[in-house]
Amino acid sequence: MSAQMIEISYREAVREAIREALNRDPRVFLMGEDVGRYGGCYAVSKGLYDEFGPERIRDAPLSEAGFTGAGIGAALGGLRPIVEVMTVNFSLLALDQIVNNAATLRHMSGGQFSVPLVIRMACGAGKQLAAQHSHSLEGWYAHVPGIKVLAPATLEDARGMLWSALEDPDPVVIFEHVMLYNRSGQLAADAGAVPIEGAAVRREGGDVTLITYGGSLFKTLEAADTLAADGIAAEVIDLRCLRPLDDATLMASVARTHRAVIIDEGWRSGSLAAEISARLMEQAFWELDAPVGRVCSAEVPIPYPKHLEDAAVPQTDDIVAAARAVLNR
Amino acid sequence: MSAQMIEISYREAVREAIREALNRDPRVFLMGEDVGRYGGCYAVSKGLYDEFGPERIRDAPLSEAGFTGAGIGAALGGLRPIVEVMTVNFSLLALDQIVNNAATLRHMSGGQFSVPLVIRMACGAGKQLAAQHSHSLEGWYAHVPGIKVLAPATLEDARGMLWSALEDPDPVVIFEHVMLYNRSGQLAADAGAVPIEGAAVRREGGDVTLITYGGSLFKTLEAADTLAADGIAAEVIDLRCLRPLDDATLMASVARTHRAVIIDEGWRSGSLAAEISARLMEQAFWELDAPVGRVCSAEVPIPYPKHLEDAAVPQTDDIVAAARAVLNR
Amino acid sequence: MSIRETDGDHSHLGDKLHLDRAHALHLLREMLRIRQFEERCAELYTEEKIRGFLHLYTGEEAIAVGVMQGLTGSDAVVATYREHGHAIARGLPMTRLMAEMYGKREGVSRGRGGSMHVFDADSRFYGGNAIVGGGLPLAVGLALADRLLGRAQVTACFFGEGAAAEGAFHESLNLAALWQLPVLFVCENNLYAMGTALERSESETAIARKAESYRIPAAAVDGMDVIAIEAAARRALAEIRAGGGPRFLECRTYRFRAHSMFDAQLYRDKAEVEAWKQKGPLLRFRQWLQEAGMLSAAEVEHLEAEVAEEVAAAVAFAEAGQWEPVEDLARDVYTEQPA
Amino acid sequence: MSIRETDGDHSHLGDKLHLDRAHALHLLREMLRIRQFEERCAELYTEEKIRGFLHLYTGEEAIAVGVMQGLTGSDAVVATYREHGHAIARGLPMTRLMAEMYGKREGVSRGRGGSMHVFDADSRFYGGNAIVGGGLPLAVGLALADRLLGRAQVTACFFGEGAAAEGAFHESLNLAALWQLPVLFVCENNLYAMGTALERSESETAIARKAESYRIPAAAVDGMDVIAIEAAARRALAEIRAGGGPRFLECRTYRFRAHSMFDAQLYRDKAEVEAWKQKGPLLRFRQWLQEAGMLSAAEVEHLEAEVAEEVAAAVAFAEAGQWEPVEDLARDVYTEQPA
Ligand SMILES: Cc1ncc(C[n+]2csc(CCOP(=O)(O)OP(=O)(O)O)c2C)c(N)n1
Ligand SMILES: Cc1ncc(C[n+]2csc(CCOP(=O)(O)OP(=O)(O)O)c2C)c(N)n1
Ligand SMILES: [Mg+2]
Ligand SMILES: [Mg+2]
Repeated sequence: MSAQMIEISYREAVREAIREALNRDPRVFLMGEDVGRYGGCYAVSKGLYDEFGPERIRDAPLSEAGFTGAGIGAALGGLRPIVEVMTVNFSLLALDQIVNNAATLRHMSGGQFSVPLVIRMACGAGKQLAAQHSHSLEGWYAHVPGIKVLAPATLEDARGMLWSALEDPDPVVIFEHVMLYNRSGQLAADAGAVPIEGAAVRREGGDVTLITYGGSLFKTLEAADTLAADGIAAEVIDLRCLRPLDDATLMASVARTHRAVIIDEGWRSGSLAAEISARLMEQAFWELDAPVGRVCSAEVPIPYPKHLEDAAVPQTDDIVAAARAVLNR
Repeated sequence: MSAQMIEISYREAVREAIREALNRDPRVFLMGEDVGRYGGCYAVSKGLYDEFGPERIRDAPLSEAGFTGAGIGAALGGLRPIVEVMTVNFSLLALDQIVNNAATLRHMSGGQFSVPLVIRMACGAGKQLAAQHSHSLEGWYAHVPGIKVLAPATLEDARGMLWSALEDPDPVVIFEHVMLYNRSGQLAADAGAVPIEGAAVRREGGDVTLITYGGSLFKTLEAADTLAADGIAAEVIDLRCLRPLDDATLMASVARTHRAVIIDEGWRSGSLAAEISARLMEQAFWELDAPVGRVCSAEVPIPYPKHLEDAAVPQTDDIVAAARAVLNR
Repeated sequence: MSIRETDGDHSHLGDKLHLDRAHALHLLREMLRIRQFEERCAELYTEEKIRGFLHLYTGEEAIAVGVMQGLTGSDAVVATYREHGHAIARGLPMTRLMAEMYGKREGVSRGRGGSMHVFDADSRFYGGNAIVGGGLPLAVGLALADRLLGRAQVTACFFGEGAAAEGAFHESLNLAALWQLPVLFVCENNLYAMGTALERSESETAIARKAESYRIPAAAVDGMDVIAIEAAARRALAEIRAGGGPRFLECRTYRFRAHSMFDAQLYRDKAEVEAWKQKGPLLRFRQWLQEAGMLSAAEVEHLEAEVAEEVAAAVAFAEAGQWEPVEDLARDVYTEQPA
Repeated sequence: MSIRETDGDHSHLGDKLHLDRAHALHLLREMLRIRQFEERCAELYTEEKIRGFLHLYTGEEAIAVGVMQGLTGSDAVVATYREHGHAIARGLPMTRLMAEMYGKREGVSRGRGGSMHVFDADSRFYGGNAIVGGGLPLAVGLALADRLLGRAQVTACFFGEGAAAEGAFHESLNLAALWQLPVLFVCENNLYAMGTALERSESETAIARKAESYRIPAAAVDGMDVIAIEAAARRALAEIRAGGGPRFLECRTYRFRAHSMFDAQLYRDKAEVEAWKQKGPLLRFRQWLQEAGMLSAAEVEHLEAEVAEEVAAAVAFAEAGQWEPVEDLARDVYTEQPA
């Protein structure tokens, strides 16, 4: 393993992952609105069109159901499509195809057909895009048997999850939080595929377990810093994979800390955080010294002005406060 | 209050509710696929077309996004539409309209516009309709701020919730479980509107709280009977309204029983049951003598054969077993 | 870009299609196999051997049979919940198809799909889709795969006229045309979507005309005339294989039975149904063959008996089948991967 | 059912429209108000006073202004995320519109919507929709309400040519035509959907032709020519009001600026943009008025100064506005009901 490191952004890490996949497997192609000539609405695929041409970097018309379904069909037909749905907000238009076709085909056909498809989408709030453009619906996707759901938060995962997802014979949905694209840092120059299962302990600590994923990871790590300054050692778990969930890592941590807070940008009621809380209830009840807390988004359509958007979605302060609350200090 | 009772089916109760609404308010109309000449795919609206004509019992082409969106527009325009989406399975095609328009318009417009729309849909498994026709996605809808979500299980609620929903200035989604339509029983001849908030204690008991709604209510009541035969007194709570949830009734019950099981036909991970479990965690943790249990659907696309369908969705035996498990007997 | 209307007189088509007797009998037999299979299914439904939704193709057999003649084994097929006819015409074994209707493990989809979800990898039969319009995007993708993989295959996509109102229809036709993909769209216009008559679901009732606004060449054909359909399909398929992009075929037909088994048919007149039955694809073709001296009454009887035997064997096969063990419920939700 | 193409020469339209000087100046002023408002918005975006997505209408002003002339106060309007022009032409106060851009409580949507979600109940301005195609079904429903309530109102629905590929477009046009609803569909065909050129998104690039397959009479008009648009809109609106059902207007236009503020415009040539700018709606109309002797250079200057003052006042109003208190975050998620 070479130790040579490069400075890279999350956006570039995703792009490198796509480039690698295109180079490694001729069956791979990228399809979505404005992925080609425009370079992707978040500039993820910038440059790839010139490098790989219009057949493999395929601009699709505004027709989310149509091209997502076409991605499913193409996967059935032997290709390895990467479908980019510009943002999760528009994926509602494609949800029927994902739930009723991609997720069911293998089981429903008695194992005859699999759908080796990867769907990427941007998600989350933070860019003042208001009610129709700020959804966090990862939890909905994580509800659906037949698909796997990933939420790369780190550069390693942004760089490494895609290839593993493409190698997976089943449909995989990857969420890229919009506030992560510009984050940059050091990554091994030869960074490659990473496993797409299992949560990761991003910071160890014995007092409280903070469970999160995606766009909230760095806020949570910041909160852990703040807590540390007050002598509270928070363990931070990055779920990475939202379906299936890695119960073992969660329970092992809670067995040590006996307290937990889940941080999730979804609306509180019916959030993914609820599922994790329920699992802690079921599998770690006797370990718990306090009820598990949740820091989620306020149950409102996300408003445009910064102060209201900030108030609506989980912030570092909210996480710190919630951790203190479960610790009673 | 007259005590005269009539024998009526759930289907007829819904039909009477629609008829009453059409008679009471000229702004009310019913719109959906095959609601008119066909009489509704579950025969709910049978006869109404002849009574009210094609303008008020409006057959829509196969275009779920189109006619649901049109329902939202019609509500904005001053009508009181009842949109029937044949089943929740097809509602995925209309979900963008519901989430991004119906649920957001009031907040996003700063309170200028409200959407007094009622959307009815059949839901659930049990009729051997297989993977694409057996969804229980009530939990997804209950996640969305801006809408209210109802699940009438009893004849009273089937008869009485619609009018209250129509009187509500905000969008209301009503789920009618397909296995309920043929149930019949006694209902007051003058039964009318009922409140659309608050859970109902359908059976009292001090040993364990069984929390459920919709299609699972009668299985749960049966389970309570079985448990009673063994000397276990189960309290059965019918949520009735899935958004907002009635925390007070739940917590009051658990404060008495100290044990709870949630029964929900949704897939387990990310189910509405998870949300309720999380709320019990948050609000009743210190009351609990055992972890809250969940009886949900297996995480599979629902298969066609009866034995597999039965195995996939919650059955009375599963509920009994889960209740025993939380009671340790 | 024009809509061709066939005139119903196809006496001249015989030689164009090399309509020799063997082929004619093949067509008749295929339609008869579908008809008898389904009539038996209706009985089995009453006996509660088959449950769930059962949508019969009775009256529309000429379409699946006619179109399938032009497909090769490596072409792909996408159909709807009314797909028994397509499955049979595509060559799926009637035994395993019947086992699927029962929900038995020996069924083509392991019994999990039932009537609405017939799948068969061997013959590239991709279902069996119970969401109206839901199969069209899949067909576009299958064709895209064939094109990008350099395979000269075609995807035939069947759907009802009701599906034409769905957004998925619009998006799929545009994609197929824009990318010039080898898809044959076959609209089975039986004039009703459940209880909704075409003129109450479409402002433009000539479905084939809709293809125009995507620049997809379209033809409207008598959906009761197996020869006309075969001819139109072969022509369209040849154009597609020659690289001409997608084609659209509207087949005007009628279902003789209820939409599904729960349908009182209040929305249409008995007389209308009767009138259409007189134009039935089996009836007419058999008469035509008999008049042309290609078929004797005795031969018809013989054929019917043979098919009845096949159907009986299918029922016996299904009856003898096993239920999938409950332990296998979650099998194949995901692909089992080597540990 | 035909598509009318205007020929661009509208010298004869003057009297048809009673194009007196006052009206001409009104049109010019309205376009100028939009132009200057938005140019100021672009600056404010750079200053980070306006955030989020900002989609400017620059170059397309003639459409909103032209169409709005034919609407009465009780008609309804549905627009997209590129709707500042429509809001201004519809008569929303520029002050409150600018406050909305800032996200201030004094904004038309209480500041919650920002650029993409402008609403105004008084003028029946129903947004401001950021889901492409998402507004079309709403327009159908609004028109349905008007029809069922016996109100002789029309709903004007604006959308880009990119929306024509979405299923919602298809479903909405069919519903409107099937039910003969009073909707004026106005397609602002600016040749690009973000970076996707029309010929890469539609197999049939003549958008107006698509209306044919729903039997909706359509016209294609020069979207840079405010007079032509007004004339075409008035004609269509008159037909709608006469009970003729929906009409479709394709306005061929161009956006002079980036799709939003994050767009390097790699997908189109600078020369192309420049060529279109020469056909700009303001430029041409001003020239035409000047040539026709209806407008002097001094008057132009005066007009521009007046509008600049209005824009400055709007900015001052927005600057002076308040932030909605955080405590009100959840207000109006649901209607507050009397307890
Ligand atoms: C998206 C969706 N909406 C509604 C239904 C219910 N449904 C099943 S078949 C059908 C009618 C379809 O008619 P058509 O497309 O003409 O096919 P046909 O049944 O006549 O063959 C309807 C409304 C469905 N399965 N999917
Ligand atoms: C359903 C949906 N998909 C994608 C987007 C992202 N998006 C916003 S505007 C736009 C282009 C729309 O083009 P067009 O309809 O031509 O309108 P224009 O912007 O040119 O006015 C896209 C792809 C969206 N807002 N909604
Ligand atoms: Mg039909
Ligand atoms: Mg455009």
